[in-house]
Amino acid sequence: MSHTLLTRDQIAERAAQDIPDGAYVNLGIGLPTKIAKYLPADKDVFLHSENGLLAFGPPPAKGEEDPELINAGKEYVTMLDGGSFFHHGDSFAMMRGGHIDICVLGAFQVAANGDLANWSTGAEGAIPAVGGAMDLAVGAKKVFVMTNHTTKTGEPKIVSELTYPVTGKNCVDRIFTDLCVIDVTVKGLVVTEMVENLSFNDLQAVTGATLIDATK
Amino acid sequence: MSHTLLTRDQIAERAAQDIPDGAYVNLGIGLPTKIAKYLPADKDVFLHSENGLLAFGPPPAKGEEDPELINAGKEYVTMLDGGSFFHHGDSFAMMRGGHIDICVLGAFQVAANGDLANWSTGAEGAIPAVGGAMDLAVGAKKVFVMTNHTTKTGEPKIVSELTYPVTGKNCVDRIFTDLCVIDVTVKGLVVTEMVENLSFNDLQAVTGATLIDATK
Amino acid sequence: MINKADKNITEVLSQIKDGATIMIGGFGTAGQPAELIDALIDLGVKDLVIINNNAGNGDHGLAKLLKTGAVRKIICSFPRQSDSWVFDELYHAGKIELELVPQGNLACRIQAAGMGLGAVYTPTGFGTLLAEGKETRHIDGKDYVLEYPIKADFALIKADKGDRWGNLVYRKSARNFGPIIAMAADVTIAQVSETVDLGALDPEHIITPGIFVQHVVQIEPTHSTTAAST
Amino acid sequence: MINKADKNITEVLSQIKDGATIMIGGFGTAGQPAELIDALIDLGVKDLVIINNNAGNGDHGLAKLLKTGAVRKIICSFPRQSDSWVFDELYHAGKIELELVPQGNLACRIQAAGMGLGAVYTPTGFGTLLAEGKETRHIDGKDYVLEYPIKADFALIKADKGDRWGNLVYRKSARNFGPIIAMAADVTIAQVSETVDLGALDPEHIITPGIFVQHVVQIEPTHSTTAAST
Repeated sequence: MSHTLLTRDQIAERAAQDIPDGAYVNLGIGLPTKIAKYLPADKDVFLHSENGLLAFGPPPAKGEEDPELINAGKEYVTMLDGGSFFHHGDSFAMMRGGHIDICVLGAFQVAANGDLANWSTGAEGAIPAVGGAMDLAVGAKKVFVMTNHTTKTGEPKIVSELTYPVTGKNCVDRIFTDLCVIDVTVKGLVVTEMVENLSFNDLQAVTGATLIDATK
Repeated sequence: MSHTLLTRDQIAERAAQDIPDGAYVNLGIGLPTKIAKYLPADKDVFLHSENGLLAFGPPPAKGEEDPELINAGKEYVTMLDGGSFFHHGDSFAMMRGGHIDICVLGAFQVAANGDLANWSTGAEGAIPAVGGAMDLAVGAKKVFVMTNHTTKTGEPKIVSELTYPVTGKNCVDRIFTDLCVIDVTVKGLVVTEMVENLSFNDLQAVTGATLIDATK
Repeated sequence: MINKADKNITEVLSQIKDGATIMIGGFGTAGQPAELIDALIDLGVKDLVIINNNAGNGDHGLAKLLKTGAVRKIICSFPRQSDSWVFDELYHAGKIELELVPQGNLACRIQAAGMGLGAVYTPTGFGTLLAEGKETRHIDGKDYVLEYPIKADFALIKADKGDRWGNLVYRKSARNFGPIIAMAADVTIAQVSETVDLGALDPEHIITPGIFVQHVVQIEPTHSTTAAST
Repeated sequence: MINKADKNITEVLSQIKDGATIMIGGFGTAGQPAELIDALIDLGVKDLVIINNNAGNGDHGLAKLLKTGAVRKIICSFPRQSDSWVFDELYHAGKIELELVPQGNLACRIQAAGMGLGAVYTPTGFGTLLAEGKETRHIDGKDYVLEYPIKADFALIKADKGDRWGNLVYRKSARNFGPIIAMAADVTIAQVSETVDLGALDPEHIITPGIFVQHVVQIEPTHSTTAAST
């Protein structure tokens, strides 16, 4: 039997399970944003946005959008009771100062030592843009990465060394892909879960760095 | 005819004349505090206090004192309409960041180059205390000093070089004493005003640094 | 008597000259002082250096200013957006200089200027292309990059309410860079949706004390003010 | 469900152990968390390092803590006051270590810790005894001293109101060091005069967002609450 890839929503749902009650969390733009809808209602998880929001809530009802109430992805949001507004200085103090428990970022590549590349492919002539990625990479207590295991063309995104420009060094703690969950440890990349019917050898074959099997 | 020394209130009154409409001003603990009562009512002068007040007003009526509304001298104050509260970080950003137009400080000694000593006499066994003096000395746009011209024992307080520990280097702009007003300039100490019936030679005789007469 | 709200937008902006360095508030369009930017465009000054988180959206506000060719250089963290076509074209044509700064370092360097610091060691960007050639230091087990303050001649910001002493409150996520750039510029000009009497703003709620603001200009609000805030 | 206000003062303080570094809010007695300090005294821990602007007033609060001999070292800007006899005696007897820091550098080093900076160049204190032996640098025409962050294991602060997520508002000049030490400590414990429902504090008015606060303890107010503030 062949294995099935997790959908983007399923990766988000899996990642959501590792976010504990009371965590202060920054969900990066794009894929990680999906995690919000899988956070259980009985948990108080505090979502932080770079542009000065803590404890923001789901999108507003149609017609209730406020152009001055947006998240870092420039999507309309709402505020929960107990939420707060603050300026960019305080917002990045939260991030850089180690007050955010978990940030979840997308990735172009993750290296075996936890180096992350997610801000630039280094392509000639491309306009560079970095936003808050480098601050989250160095500042959050734990950095989770959420990504497809390989690129659209089948190239490994988990590699022995980055070939793309680095966002943060030795910063990634855990990787959630459409194939598995990997802990980045001092011993190396430890696979703790795999999708059903996937063999460790097959997983290793689509990975650019040596994996350690801890699924049994 | 012999000259008359200005009283402490008269020095304060004279210094108050050099504070323009719209100035943000920090009045140091002690003698400078007296300036507040000589600020003309038709001017908006914004008094700042290190402990997080801007545009505070006169002392409250008896019985209205609030232990949580005090200035840096730990005296009860009131707030004017348009005043604001902020934390110590922002308060010292105002001071150190060059946002305070004028601070008025007391002095043990002022040197010919504008060095100020006002935090420690260096006496053996004395408990050192500095507060915000060093921040005001380096951070305010203009530093005024208000002091008696000599010590109680007749020693000059305006000297060629400090013998007491320095608070801030080259920081003093203008000195108001019970005998005269002195501008600290690149050329030296320039006397712009003297009390009546005081000769420049007599003033020089009680001063420990060379003065330049600009009173005529 | 000080009234920082006594001049019209044209009078206030006329002090901005060619070559000025200008911080502009806003994250995307939230908090962007669109009317002040329009008046700046009308002024026709050139050779500007602009500091903003982004490099303009669509064809309005900051993007419109860029399009006039008035901007020599932009310092920002995130110029590339789905609707940043104006900047994209200028950049590819070599008509604008870009200094890319990680967003937290941008905030922190602006704060350093406002606080009067000479420089700061920040962990953000260490080992990356954006720290290339910069001084670094290992402190207490961690690596840092030395970054210098970013100051400006002017800050243009959007606040919700202001009084004649320049005290300001903001609205929701439009606050973003406003309070910190107000502290880092020689002259801060705030557009507000409402000018209120002195004392109408609770001293506990004032976000930017008037000491950081030189001019207040009232603009008719265009946003939906569903939730009033003081 | 997170409730940071669900423990009593003794339970909350029992996590403080011998040798802890503790920041204590307050400027003089305004904003000093007297009840938390009393509970700390009851706990009987020793060998503490205390960070506060002053070194105690009279015989209560911080002065009382010093008197028990529990404090090994104090980091402050203004220990010498007309009513600081407890500290004066300990200092002259060589029973307490003093690190004197200019008040703005104290604030700024606390902020550096909260912001995650490695060090800052500050102009304050340059050329003075308090910068002796410290690294200096000439930057853009001005002299600066290199100063390192001050962090703490605990911050004890006094706020006016708090909610179960740890959001805080302060009262008048009792705010002082509260918001910045809350950001610089691993565990911040706030005593409040009133615990309010989630949502009762306007998100625009919250001074310390709950992310910086781990525990909220309600204490009956002793000050005159003539002016209510939210």
